Amino acid sequence: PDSGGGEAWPTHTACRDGSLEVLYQSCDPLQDFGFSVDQCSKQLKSNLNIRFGIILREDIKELFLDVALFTKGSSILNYSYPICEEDLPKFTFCGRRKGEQIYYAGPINNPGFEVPVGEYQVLLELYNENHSTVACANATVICS
Amino acid sequence: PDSGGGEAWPTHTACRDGSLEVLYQSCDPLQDFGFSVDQCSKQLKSNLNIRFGIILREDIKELFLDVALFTKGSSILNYSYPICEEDLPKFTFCGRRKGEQIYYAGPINNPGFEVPVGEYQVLLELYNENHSTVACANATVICS
Amino acid sequence: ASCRVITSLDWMCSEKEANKTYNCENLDLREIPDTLPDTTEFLEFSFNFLPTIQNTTFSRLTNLIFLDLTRCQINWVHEDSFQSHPQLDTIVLTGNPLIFMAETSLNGPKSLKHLFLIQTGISSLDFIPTHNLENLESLYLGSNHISSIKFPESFPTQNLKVLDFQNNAIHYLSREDINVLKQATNLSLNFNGNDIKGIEPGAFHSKVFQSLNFGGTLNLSVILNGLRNSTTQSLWLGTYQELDDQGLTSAMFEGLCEMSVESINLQQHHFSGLSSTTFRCFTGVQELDLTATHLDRLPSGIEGLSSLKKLVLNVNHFDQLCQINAASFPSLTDLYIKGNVRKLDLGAGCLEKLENLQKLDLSHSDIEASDCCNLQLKNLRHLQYLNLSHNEPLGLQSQAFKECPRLELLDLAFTHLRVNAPQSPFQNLHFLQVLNLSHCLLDISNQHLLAGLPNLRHLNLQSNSFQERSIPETNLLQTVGSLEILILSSCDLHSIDQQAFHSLGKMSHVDLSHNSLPGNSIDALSHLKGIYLNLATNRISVIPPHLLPVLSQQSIINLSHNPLDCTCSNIHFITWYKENLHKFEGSEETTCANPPSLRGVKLSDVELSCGITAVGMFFLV
Amino acid sequence: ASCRVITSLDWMCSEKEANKTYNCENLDLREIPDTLPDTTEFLEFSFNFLPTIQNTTFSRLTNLIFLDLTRCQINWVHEDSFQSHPQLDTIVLTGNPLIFMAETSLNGPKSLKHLFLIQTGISSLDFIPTHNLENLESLYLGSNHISSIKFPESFPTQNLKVLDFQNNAIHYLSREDINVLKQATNLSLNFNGNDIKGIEPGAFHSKVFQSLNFGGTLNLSVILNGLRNSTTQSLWLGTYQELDDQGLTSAMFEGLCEMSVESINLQQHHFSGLSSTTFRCFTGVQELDLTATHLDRLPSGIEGLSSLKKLVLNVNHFDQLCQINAASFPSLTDLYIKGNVRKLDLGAGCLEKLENLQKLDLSHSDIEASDCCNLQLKNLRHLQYLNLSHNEPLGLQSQAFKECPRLELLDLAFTHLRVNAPQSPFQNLHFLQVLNLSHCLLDISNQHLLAGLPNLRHLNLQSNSFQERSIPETNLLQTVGSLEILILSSCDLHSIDQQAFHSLGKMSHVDLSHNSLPGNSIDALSHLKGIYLNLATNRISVIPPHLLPVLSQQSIINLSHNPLDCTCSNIHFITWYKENLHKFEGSEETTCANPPSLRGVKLSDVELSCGITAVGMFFLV
Ligand SMILES: [Cu+2]
Repeated sequence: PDSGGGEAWPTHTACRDGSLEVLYQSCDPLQDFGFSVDQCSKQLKSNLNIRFGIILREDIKELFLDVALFTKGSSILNYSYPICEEDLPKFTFCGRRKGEQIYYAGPINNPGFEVPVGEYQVLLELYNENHSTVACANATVICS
Repeated sequence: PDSGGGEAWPTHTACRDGSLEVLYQSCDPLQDFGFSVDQCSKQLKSNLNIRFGIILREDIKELFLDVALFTKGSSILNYSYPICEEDLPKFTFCGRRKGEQIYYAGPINNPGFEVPVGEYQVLLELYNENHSTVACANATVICS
Repeated sequence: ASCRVITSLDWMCSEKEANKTYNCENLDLREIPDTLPDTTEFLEFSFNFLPTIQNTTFSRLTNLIFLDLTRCQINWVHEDSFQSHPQLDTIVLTGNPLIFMAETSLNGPKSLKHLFLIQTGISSLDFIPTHNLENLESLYLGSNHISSIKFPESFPTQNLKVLDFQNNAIHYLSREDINVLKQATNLSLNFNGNDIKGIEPGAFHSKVFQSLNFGGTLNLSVILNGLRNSTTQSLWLGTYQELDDQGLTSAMFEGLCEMSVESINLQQHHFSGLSSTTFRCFTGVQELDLTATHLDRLPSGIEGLSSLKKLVLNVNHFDQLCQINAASFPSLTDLYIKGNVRKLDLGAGCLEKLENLQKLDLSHSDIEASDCCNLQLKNLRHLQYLNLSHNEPLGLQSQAFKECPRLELLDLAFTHLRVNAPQSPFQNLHFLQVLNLSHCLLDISNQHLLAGLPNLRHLNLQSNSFQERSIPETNLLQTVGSLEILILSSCDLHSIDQQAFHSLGKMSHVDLSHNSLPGNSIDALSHLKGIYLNLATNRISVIPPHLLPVLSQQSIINLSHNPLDCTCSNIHFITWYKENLHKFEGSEETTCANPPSLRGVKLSDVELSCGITAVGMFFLV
Repeated sequence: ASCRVITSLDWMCSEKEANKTYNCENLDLREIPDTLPDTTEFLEFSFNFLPTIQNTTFSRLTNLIFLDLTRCQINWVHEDSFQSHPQLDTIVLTGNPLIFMAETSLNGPKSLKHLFLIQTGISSLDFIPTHNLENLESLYLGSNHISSIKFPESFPTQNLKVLDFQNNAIHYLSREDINVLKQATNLSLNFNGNDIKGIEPGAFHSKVFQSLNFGGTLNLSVILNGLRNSTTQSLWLGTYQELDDQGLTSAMFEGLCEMSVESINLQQHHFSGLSSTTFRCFTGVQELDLTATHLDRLPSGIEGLSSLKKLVLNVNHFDQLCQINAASFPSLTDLYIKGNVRKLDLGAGCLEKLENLQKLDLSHSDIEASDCCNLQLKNLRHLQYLNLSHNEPLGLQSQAFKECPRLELLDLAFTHLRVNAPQSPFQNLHFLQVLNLSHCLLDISNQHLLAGLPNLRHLNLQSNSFQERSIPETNLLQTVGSLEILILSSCDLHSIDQQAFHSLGKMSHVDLSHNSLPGNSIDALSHLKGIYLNLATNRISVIPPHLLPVLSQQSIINLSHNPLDCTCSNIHFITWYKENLHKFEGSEETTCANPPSLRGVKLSDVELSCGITAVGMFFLV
């Protein structure tokens, strides 16, 4: 899709291992993005490293992540995390401008936890201070 | 012209001053290039600074410049100058590869000379060790 | 073969202000659409396709002031591209893979002020044509390949105010580099994300700046030694989560002893061996930001901070407020301890030495207290601003803020409050103007809750619930006749007594949105005039004709997302609405719910024709 | 709206080798054309448009070995893009604005060897997916934004031979950075154009390399100190014209004393205070390149170069050959003084201490001498290669090269020669195999010119002219019966005596192009067999039938650009030509000049029909 024709973006693999598989698809009509996680296991390690590449369609002086976790259509968890704030730009990419291409490779400071067996849907949204979408993804987590 | 449609490239101004004006037009069917000279006067200074921007369509392990100077259709001067040679890569851009965009801003180590009044046509060709064209320009020098 | 698309098919630029401001982003346009008026002044044209910019590209739009060409795949900006744009003030070229800009490519504008060349592949400053930049005030060059900030001699720097080099490859600053900027006064210079490894001694000697940003530099001693004998209003030296951090030592700050700096930010660094002498060279500093510097205490008897005015200690690891050893900065007026990572115990009198404190932010810090807040806030006689929002439950004493008699703003949002005494915990805050009690789970039925607040202007009670889902005639608002702004959104209200607001005569802004109020609740506002009234998302279906005058006398009204009735039983209101459209906010979402045939139709588009007996109805879109 | 062009209209890929090698450059293609065979192995697909690469993009071409996708505007390389390409060996992605490469994007090839990621916007090495790179031998990362060469732990470096980081933003090399590469043996590491400002002490300790390139670094002491205790075959430390150069001092080379280096290049630097101790630390060096280092002399008694084998002094400013003080490098076997900027006076016996000299290049150095060359080349008993081409006029004595009895190659091209004696100046060069006398303006009529050259195999006489524009029966070639290759192009020849080459029985390559020879000149070659014969650009119109056997017995013939006659008078030749097309080179340019109706038609396309009386002729294209 060149600029939001009807076509959907391809489904990507964020990581795949023996027990865990994470797939995602961009739900931003304007663009796809790239994402991967350095390891994938039921016993999710803390401080994972990720790779993330995208074109910014908005300034990100402030940037927030909303995560909504579902299983079989019912919501389990909603979570909002500030990534860049005016008084605490956590990462080097905070403050980049609309039109810039950014690539982040590094730790995300997550806590470690065990993923219970099951299939989950995750809706991820990155948006800025004006609530404009920076990225949007439908992810599927399959843990066996 | 996206890839050599019939259209010609626009005519550009390399420099323009009281007494001297240099115009050029790319004669490479595949692409235009950007060029300017920091000053323009009848009494041409030595060691001019130029700016030059282009996409390389060929590797330039070796790079040569051919200059042919005409006035009223008759040839006055032909001149060939090695810019990059295997055993003497003069500039930092020597050795760049096909597909790279290069931008050079700096001195060209020319001798100073006086440009006699008149209108001149100059054919410039940059080519590599295989005689593949890297850039080609028809220039007009008007000295009043 | 080139690829042309007939643009008129694609064109859907949106108008922001008629004849002036247009947004054509993301439309895959290959030229300026004919439908754009000649008079356009502000044009957002990002994410289209314009490989070559030349003098014909925008020639029709001679009034352009602001032009955003972000990521239009521009390779070339040819001669005189803006020759017919004398008013042009801002050009944004961010994200374009520029190959060449002609010497005269920026000629034309009389006073070009702002130029954005972020991520355009620039490797040296002489890429930027120097003609016609005499009036340039800001130059954004972030995310390029620039390794030297040496401007060409011909570059006019005298009016520069903002010079942004963030995220380039600048590793060394020479004396000559900085000297070129000496004509610029009040310059803000941004080297964030460059990891500068060397500064020539004396490079910044007697230079004055508005702000300097060296964020993300790994070795701060290089910076602070390099800045000796310079002056700057603000100095940003923070780092970032994903970078390795060496740890700040006292020695690194040596250079500061010979600098004049008003405000310093060290966010996200670690301190190695923080001691009472670490800040020895900070004597002139007025503001210090230590956000997220992994502190669990500040040593006692710190030298160098005795004249500090503002201290930011957000997102640190204190257990107890006394661990900041407040006595080291007795001149403090502003203290921020927001988002403390551990549960923060307020202790007793930990801030009592801060006699001049005016602003205190303790929000989001997991604070819990059963008997608040006089012991905790002891001696803060000059405190004007107190933020305790987003904490754990607090029990408030009567006159809980007696120690802070000059409070003007008190924010308790999202902190669950228990009021331990029958009297008002806010009693006698004579200067209090703003009180935020949203999401406090308060017992609103206590009529004395707000007693003794003679100057309260702004009261936020969002998401507190009233007994019986109603505001009775006698209620806690009667004591605050000075109120101008009242927020009662999401309070689960089903009704309001007609007399509920009778003592509130000064109101200018009433927010009753997100409740379940019916149309006749409007009656409670009949004594008010010229207010902003938000009734969005309620249960209003019919507004009886006798209440129309109440609405008529207000200035702006929001009725969006109500289940409005579009039958003849509501004809008076609908007719009046359409005559008074200018009064309404959110009219796009002000739609019919009934009859089913009109569900979702904008009220402004409904055409009713009602006789004494309803004879029919229809609508026009 | 996306923009699609039907590619079949555009498609004009050119075939280089049937079913195997195709070039589809610059065609604005948006996919692999259907016309490309499934068996394609080498595909040049540069300068097209493929924003997204995914597993379907190339899936049909399962035999791919080499894939060049330079500047195809690729943003994405998705999962498993090359899964059906087990043979793929080389992927070129130069000049694509990559946003992301999926973790498995390079999976598929069994042994991916060469990966080009030049100018793809990469800012850190973890952009490159590490899967399936176990066999990677070369990784080209030039012109990116890389500031640290730290590879991710999972990156397989063991087979790397070439790691090219030129023109990035690398300013510091840490011990850890270099350690990651310790598995790679024989590595060539290129940091050209990075201006490295620091190397952690010990970073290169006991590391071994094939070559190291730090070209364009301003401060060489940083490099040479950083390289202590390392070993490298070649070390390239040159600089470039447009860079400011600090000037090399003896102190800068300290680090070399503790390194093992075979070959060093310092091109285009300046020396500050060049003295006899400057090269003190060069004792182990075998090859030293000082091209264009602005030298006008080398000090006498230089220490450290006594075992130097090869010295390059091209493009310097010597006035006189003795100024190089050759005695300092007595072991020299190769000496290059090419393109000297000033007029170089050869002096007398300046090189007499170089007893082992085998190769001497003095070309393009404005050398002039009236009485050459025994005094000048005194004592060069082992010289095998001598290049004096492109100089000013030389007067040659008889036995002019007696001092160099072992010469095997003598190049005098473009140097005007005056032969002062009646005897041959080349007399008694028993080992001479190659003699280049092109453009020498020689007096070719001297029959003894080439006497005493029993082993001459290759003689180039291009652009010398013969008296009366003809090679007579008795001529200078009679004394060189050992000749195998003879170049007589552009000698303005109008005829050749039938017996002119009779003493040349060993010839395998005769170039007579660019003369004015008629068809019957071929007679002079009747005693030769199986040769390569170039007769391009002569005046051959008709080849008489009795000479066809002479052509028949040769292996390759070039008759292009001759004014060939395509009337019935030449029918025998034309018929024979078409039967023997495989023998001919340049058949595209082998065309008719006559009759006018056939001018420019390829000879191979002509169809003649001639009776005893010509009845007509026609051709088919
Ligand atoms: Cu020189």
